[in-house]
Amino acid sequence: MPSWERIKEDFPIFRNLGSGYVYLDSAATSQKPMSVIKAISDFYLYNNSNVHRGIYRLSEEATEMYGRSRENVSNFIGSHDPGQIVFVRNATEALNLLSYTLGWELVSGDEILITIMEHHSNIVPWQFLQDKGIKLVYADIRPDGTLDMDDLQSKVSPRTKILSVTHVSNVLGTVNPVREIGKIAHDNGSTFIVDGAQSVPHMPVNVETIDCDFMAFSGHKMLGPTGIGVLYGKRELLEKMHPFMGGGEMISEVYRDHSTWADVPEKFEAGTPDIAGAIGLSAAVDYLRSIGMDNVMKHGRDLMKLTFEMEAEENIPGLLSYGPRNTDIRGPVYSFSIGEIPPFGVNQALVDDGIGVGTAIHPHDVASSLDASGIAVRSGHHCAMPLTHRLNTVATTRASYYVYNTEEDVRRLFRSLKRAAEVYSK
Amino acid sequence: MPSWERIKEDFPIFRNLGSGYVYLDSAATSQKPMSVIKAISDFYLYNNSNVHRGIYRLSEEATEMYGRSRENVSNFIGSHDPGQIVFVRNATEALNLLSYTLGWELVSGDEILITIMEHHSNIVPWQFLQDKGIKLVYADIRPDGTLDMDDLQSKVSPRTKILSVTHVSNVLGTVNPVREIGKIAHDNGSTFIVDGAQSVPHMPVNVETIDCDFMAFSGHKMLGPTGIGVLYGKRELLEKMHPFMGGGEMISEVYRDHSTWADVPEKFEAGTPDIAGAIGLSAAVDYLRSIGMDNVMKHGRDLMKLTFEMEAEENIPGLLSYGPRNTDIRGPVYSFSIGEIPPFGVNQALVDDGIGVGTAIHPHDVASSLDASGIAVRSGHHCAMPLTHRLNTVATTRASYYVYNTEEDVRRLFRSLKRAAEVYSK
Amino acid sequence: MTDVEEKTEILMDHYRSPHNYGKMESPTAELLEYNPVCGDAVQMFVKLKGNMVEDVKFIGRGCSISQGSASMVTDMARGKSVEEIMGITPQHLLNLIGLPLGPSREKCALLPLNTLQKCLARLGRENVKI
Amino acid sequence: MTDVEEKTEILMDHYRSPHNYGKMESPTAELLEYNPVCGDAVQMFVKLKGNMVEDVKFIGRGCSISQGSASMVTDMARGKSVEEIMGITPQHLLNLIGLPLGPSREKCALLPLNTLQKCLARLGRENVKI
Ligand SMILES: Cc1ncc(COP(=O)(O)O)c(C=O)c1O
Ligand SMILES: Cc1ncc(COP(=O)(O)O)c(C=O)c1O
Repeated sequence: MPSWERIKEDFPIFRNLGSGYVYLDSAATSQKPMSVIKAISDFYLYNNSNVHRGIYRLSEEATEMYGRSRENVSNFIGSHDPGQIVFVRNATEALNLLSYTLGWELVSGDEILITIMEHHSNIVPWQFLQDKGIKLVYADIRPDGTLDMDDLQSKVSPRTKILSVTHVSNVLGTVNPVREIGKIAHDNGSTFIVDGAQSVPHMPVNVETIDCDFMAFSGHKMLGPTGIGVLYGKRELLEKMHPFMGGGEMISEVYRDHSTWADVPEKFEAGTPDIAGAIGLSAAVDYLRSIGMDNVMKHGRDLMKLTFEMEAEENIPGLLSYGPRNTDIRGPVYSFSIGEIPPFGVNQALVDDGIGVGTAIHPHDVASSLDASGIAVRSGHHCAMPLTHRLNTVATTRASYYVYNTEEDVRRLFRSLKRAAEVYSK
Repeated sequence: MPSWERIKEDFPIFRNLGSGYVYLDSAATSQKPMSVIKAISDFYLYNNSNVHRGIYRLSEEATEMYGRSRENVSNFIGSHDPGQIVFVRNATEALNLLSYTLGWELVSGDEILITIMEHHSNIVPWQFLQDKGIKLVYADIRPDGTLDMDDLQSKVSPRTKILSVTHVSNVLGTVNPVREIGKIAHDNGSTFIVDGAQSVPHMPVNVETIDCDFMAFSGHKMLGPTGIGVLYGKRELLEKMHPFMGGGEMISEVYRDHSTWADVPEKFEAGTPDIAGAIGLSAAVDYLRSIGMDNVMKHGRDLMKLTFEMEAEENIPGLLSYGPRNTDIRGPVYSFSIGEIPPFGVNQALVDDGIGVGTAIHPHDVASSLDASGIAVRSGHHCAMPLTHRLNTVATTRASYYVYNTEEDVRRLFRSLKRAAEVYSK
Repeated sequence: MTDVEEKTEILMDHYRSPHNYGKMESPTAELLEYNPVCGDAVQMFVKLKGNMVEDVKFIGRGCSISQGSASMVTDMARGKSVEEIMGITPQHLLNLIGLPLGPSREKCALLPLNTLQKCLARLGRENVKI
Repeated sequence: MTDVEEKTEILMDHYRSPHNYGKMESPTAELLEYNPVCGDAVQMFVKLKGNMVEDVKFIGRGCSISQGSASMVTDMARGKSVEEIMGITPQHLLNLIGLPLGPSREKCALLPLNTLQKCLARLGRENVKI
């Protein structure tokens, strides 16, 4: 097992922010190890030029580095063919690419099945298709925060053309049984999409074992730079699809009235790509591999176990946390409320029984209070409003862990939470 | 006037590649000054976190830096409102965003008027709309490589819904009279789009003086990082438009069956943006401003003047260069052929009158030969196949200049060209 | 005690024991505004006498900033003319609160002032005799 | 002379004075392939005797790499069996050329071999007696 204290030293931001700084918002974006920051700088210092078609040495080097980054990412997620890796900006773009390109083939009455625990990025792109008469169907969760597989199964129908689910929920931490869901999808002839934004950074992921048709994830959540993300897609599907954006690099030939496309994956990469971003992501993959994804996963689970222990020990009044307690099916994400804060809607009336809702402390206050102690957590709907409402609340506070977090971070979270609960209680 | 030798020292890649390295491919992508490389690293070293909604200090700082970058870019192009600046990956994405969102409103029979000198990124996205019965119309060029304004005017009709032109051609160097074209467009009630990918880096550009409705450009061609580009759009137009991609950040509220959008420009920025990229672009803007865009433009013109002088002086057999000779309407781009190499097509037969076409030297050979002398130029169709064919050739060689190029670079280009012409002549 | 600590104490006092809290019988105007994203909600009740705010009350739910600010805004509004209230700038309220609020939390702080001003503006528009 | 310079000289000799250049009367098979992106074009003519390449010629246009390679490929093909030619790997040809070609120019170098192999493969498919 690696030394996690040692690993934290690879992330220079902690030296710069002061060693006491506790960053618990990695589900939003991760910090970057020096090797990633250096890979980006080095590209600009030594190799910068545009990729494709340049026939001078510098451009050929850049093209090769870009291609090697693609291979590296491909290997990392168990794809046997780098042609299946499309570089995009982020998971969101990957899912929009699918909504546009797969959407072209859908007709009124077709259904897209997702789950109530999806991130907005796996909801809104599909809502765009509603104008065409396509129906968006939501599979529900069970009270323990796991996906209700019976409900999902019952909502699969011959009209279900696409089944798109998150691998790990960014609010509940639930790890969904994607192999099983994929089987349901494929038995039904549906295209199976996995949102891997919260899984690829935190656990070993193999797209061929999962047998998903597509997977989306973001570099910036896995120690890589902002601006780069990945769409994995099975080659034969990518080859059949219409391109998403048109322009340079993605064409083979352009005539006045028609064009022909480059081979995959270039067909989906219009314009100058984020070359430095891809190289930075590849450095992040190297770094994660050097720790070992099994170790990364185990560390996350260990911190979650400690979290549950601290939760029991500190016994903060009104604290309610979400998601499965079994750390075997749990990503390193801990969302909670202190007191209940149900949603407030247009037809509701306010009551004059005192400020706030009972003894609740608003997540914004929790986050501000923790921030004052040098602990960064996120509060709000975490880009999952339908789920937040399903949990009968309007916002939660979320602490999320990664390789640079330590047991001491978890303990400090709970000590500060306890103090906040005292300050804000009335 | 700044010292251009001094300025070259701000670009560390030249120290690393050896001071003799002559980079003449800035029209494809520019090199980066140290201040830009450092701005990106510093973000990851000191400020990295996600933007929007985070209520801890680090996230608020990042949000502020991201917002200031937007303001800085807005000021740089003379937009009075940072809400008119949408961050995208590159000019290509900006144009695709327009083709999708404006395309929704178009119907069969509508026409889009572009020019024959467009980059593929301002052609292919519009070709996508042909399936809907929308017609793509091309304005021609005159023999001197300037836009044929009579032809353009004659192709404007009540069906012309969009007029989209490049500000500066990336092959001919032609600076198009965009104010005049904008007036033609607006008099006709057409939406006016300018592809500023080759103008914003090289000359003072003011979107309000030009009075374009939209402008697209890329950060990586203006000393900024890869992965970041800009769509400028008039606020009232952006507000009316349907969003392009859906997901996090671009929404106000998400319910199961519908969503509401965030205000512009966030409405068009789905998912985690390239935060470091935007900050790097802002540093590039600062750097360009410190030189002064008038000086940048003058330097480009001076190098073009020297280019024409050297061309006359060296008198290379068969050398044919394209684009206007008047440097007042010329960007720092020099495309040429040595001998004629007409396109070869599916219905043509080869003749057995010897290899090559007459005494022509293929642009690939020119580029390889220059590369061997440490001079990086590009050869091919430069992502402008319709123009290349219009020039009755299949490929050209292109040298393009920027702030780090010197008069000595131009001289070395011609000395090496002369040698190449001798080696390859038969 | 630093200035920020002092200002925090003041706001927290308003949050824990809000001034002017409760419904009002037959107000001249009332308005409920809320932010669906964080659930903050404020309902303002105003009683005018001529052009002057004779009484103002609120009820609400939400975070300490939105509710503490509501209490401070009602204190500030009482006895002022409609024009005076319409002239209160967001910055004035933020200065009064005196805490370094980030952009997200400024929205919370300004909800009560926005609600009160909207409520009064509507009165004007609806041509209610004021 | 370095190895690269020597290899460059060899290729340039092939380019300037190509071997086996010209059309062929009544070939067993012929094929024209081209790359629309750079305009390189190669037309191969093969005369078979049984299973052996008795004669091979080409005409073409394009860069020194594509045309020099065509000359070298025809030299190499003469006297070989169809199977032997189908077994020539791209790497083998690249090694023969012996220059550090980048990915873009490898395409130029491989066009002639691809054309010849496609031409022979088509013969097989069309069930021409060979
Ligand atoms: C005129 C013009 N438009 C658009 C583009 C596309 O730029 P990018 O590849 O950065 O999207 C380019 C750059 O190649 C260009 O020169
Ligand atoms: C499950 C999930 N999907 C998608 C996304 C979107 O990621 P990005 O903003 O990088 O596109 C996120 C991150 O917020 C996420 O947690």
